[in-house]
Amino acid sequence: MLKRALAIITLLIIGYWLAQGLAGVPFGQDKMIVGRYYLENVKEQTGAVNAVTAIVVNYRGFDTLGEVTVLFIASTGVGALLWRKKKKRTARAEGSVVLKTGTELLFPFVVLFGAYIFIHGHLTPGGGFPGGATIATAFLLLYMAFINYEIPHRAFEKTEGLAGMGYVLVGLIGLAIGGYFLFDWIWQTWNWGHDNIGRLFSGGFIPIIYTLIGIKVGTELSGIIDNMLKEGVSE
Amino acid sequence: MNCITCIEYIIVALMILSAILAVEWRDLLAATVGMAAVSLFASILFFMLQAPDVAMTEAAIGAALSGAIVIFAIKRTQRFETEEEEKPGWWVRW
Amino acid sequence: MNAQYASLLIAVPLISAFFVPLIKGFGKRTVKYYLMLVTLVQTAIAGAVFVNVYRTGEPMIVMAGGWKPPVGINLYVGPFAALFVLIVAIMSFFMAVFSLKAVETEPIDKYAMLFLLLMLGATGMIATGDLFNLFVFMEITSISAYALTAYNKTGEAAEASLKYIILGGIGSSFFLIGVALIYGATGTLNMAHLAQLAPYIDPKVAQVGLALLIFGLAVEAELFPLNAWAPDAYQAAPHPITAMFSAFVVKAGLYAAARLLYIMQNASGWGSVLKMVVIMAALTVFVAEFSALRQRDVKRMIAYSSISQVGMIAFALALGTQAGVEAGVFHMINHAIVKALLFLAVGYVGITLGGTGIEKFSGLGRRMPLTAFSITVGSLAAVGIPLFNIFWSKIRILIAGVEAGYTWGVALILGASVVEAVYYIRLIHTMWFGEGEGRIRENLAIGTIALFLVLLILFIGLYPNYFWTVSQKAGQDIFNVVDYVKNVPLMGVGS
Amino acid sequence: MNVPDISVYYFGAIALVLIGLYAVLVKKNVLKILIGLSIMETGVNLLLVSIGYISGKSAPILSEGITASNAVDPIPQALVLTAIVIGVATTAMALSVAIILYEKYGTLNVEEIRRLRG
Repeated sequence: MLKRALAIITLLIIGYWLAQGLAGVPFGQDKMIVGRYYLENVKEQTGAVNAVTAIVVNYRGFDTLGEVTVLFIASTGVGALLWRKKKKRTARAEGSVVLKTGTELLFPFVVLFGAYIFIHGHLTPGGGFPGGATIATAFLLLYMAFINYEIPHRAFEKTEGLAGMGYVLVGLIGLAIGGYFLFDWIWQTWNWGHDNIGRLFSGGFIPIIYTLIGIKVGTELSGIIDNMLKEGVSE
Repeated sequence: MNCITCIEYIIVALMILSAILAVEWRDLLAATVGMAAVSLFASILFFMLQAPDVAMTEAAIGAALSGAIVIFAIKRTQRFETEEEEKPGWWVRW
Repeated sequence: MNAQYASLLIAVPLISAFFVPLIKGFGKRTVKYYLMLVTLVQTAIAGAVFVNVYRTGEPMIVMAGGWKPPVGINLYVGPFAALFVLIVAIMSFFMAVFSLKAVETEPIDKYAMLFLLLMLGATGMIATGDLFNLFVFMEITSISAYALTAYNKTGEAAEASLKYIILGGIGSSFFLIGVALIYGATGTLNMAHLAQLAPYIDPKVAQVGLALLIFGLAVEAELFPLNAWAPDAYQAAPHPITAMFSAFVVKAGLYAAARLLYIMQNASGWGSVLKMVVIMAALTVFVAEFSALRQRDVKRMIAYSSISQVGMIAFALALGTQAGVEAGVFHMINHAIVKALLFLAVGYVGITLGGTGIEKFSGLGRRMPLTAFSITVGSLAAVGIPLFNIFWSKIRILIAGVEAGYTWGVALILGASVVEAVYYIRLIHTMWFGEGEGRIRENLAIGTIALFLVLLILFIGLYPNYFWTVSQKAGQDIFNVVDYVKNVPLMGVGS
Repeated sequence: MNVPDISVYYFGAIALVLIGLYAVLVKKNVLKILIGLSIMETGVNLLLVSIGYISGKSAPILSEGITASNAVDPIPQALVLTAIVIGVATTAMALSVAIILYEKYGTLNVEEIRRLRG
């Protein structure tokens, strides 16, 4: 009990210290400097209506490349650590009839909804990451409903790699055409879609990149789920 | 104090309550549900803070998927915490 | 050379890592040779960047997406970054060659991807000029490091990795709180812009924020209260990965911490954070040396020695004087060379004789003369004997410490060096005068790398001036924030 | 000793960070520690978003009559998107390490693991 009390006292001290720091950053006040620039120029410079998406993919696209890499590392790492010579699923109970029929019916719609989320990332809230997660949820449903279901591993791994390469390639094309890595060549060099801001065919390379990210995130998260669910069997 | 403020207070209180329960429950499955609840309440707060993108991502990834993978891990290991002795901080010892 | 081409340093390893799933069908050896090829290409690019930066004297600023700095993210490849990116690439190449022999655990394709991404993360941490981008690259480095630590899939490896994950998770959360505070106080994330705005930050916010940032980086930089993961991880990781941890992953963390410290030097409350780092560093040196003394496993002993040297570097970097920073950078280079050599040789012994316990090293001088010779040179250099490279950097750190008024720290480091000498000489004695027979054929490629590193150690030991001028330039790059701000083409946002 | 004046969102965020840290410091079960880390990350994300909030302004989606002058700061939201994904990546990594630990030692209690290692 003594140790626990000690831990709580330490935590309270840390909390007090943090709160003192935070008191210098008042809540609800306008502190924007760079943020103001983004809000004022986002439509002309990127063609996206959703400023968050524009920042994630275009202005701070480098972060997102790193983020995609982090998820790639996680899926690779989980695959490396849970690697066994022979693996199989160990689920014993088949899903109920409701779950099975529901999954069969819903699966295409869930995937479609995920695709909708990432394709419209520059117009509505959402984007590649929630969209990809939705697609992974569809595969999760399949895993839960059917005992013997498995994703096509080789195809998924290759898709994952190709989508990642596609993202870097889009960046490298930007380096070749516009002179900067991850340069938005569709919007700024080719001037495509300038007259339909707020509709689907605008936003420069944002829809392309978000589609690649959505596919990549979907396959990666499904791969993680697959690795988590299967156990190694000794021969 | 208007209505919106009081909803904020209630949601923050619920969020902290589920965090405490998630930490204290011995049954890890229940603790995982508590963790997902923290994420869900946080996602409501994100929505109230005018961040719909973040709210969606947190609900899809933070609540649903990370909850799911924790449950898979529990399925492959054990469900209940064993009795513990008082020796904090295993990970700072050399 | 167009400055934007430095972005290839990030793009090439990334696209190569994504390419691995497509070639994994061709077998294990193909993947390993592919790994060598990619690291060689990376070395070539890094070499070109290095030559360009040192010939023109101008840093290369990569502007991602074509946006000028406070709006977009920039990479700042100045003298320091150019030098260390080159070191990262060369060491990765050596370790890729070493992996040919040292890593047999399946799945090799995943190993290759994680290896490349670890290299990428360290490169990015060194090159980036944006606070949040630094966080992203830190996570790339540390998550691939978690996976590689547990790669051998033994119980020890898993425990070490879990320790690392828990400490790293706490560290990254603290770092992010620090980012939130600093962003809330300034409204920008770009480092050069932060340096301009630093004097106007509320003193309490600056102090808490900076302390949190340093605390978060201390996990990667292996400073005292947060480095409990290091010895376990060093011991349990595959041998090439251990060498990479010691040679550049920890350096990337140290550099990031030093860069942030000096960026914020105009903020009030800066001095107290600096003192905190000096105390943490001194404790690191002290604790690590005394723990090394009672180790029976050579790899773990060298790991502790590496941690204590890292503490010395952190001490030098946090002195707050130009001499200190320059000496710290020089020590970073020397430490990278010496520890890469030691972990390479010890790892080679580990895979040939099946373990790294001290009893395996008995009579190594007769069994594997070349390896034993490399370990001897590395040990003597690590202790700081004159004529070897570390002597020069250590003595400069000590002088800088006395000048900055930290006599107690200098005394501590001197005492620690004596302890270090004791256990290294014990190791050398076991190797050359212990029992042990049976000559073993040594691998040519690994022998060549070891000999190259030995020659480099001796060369720096005899003619330190070439490398000293290079590290002086690199040190000024960290210390001289005014130039740093001037070099980054900030656009006037806000006012 | 003056009590710092902070809003309810900041309070909630700090409370989550501290509860998570408490779990990491005191609990023995590996999965419990990881749940604590995850709660901590949620707290940090909440803190970041609430720092970008500006009272009375709406979401930074510039359609339907919302202009640049009445939108909240978009940068912290973009950062949090990244941070959430990084958090789930760390969690997945940590869980697979925990599974290996359980396979090797048959327990998730860190003290027992230490004892078994000797």
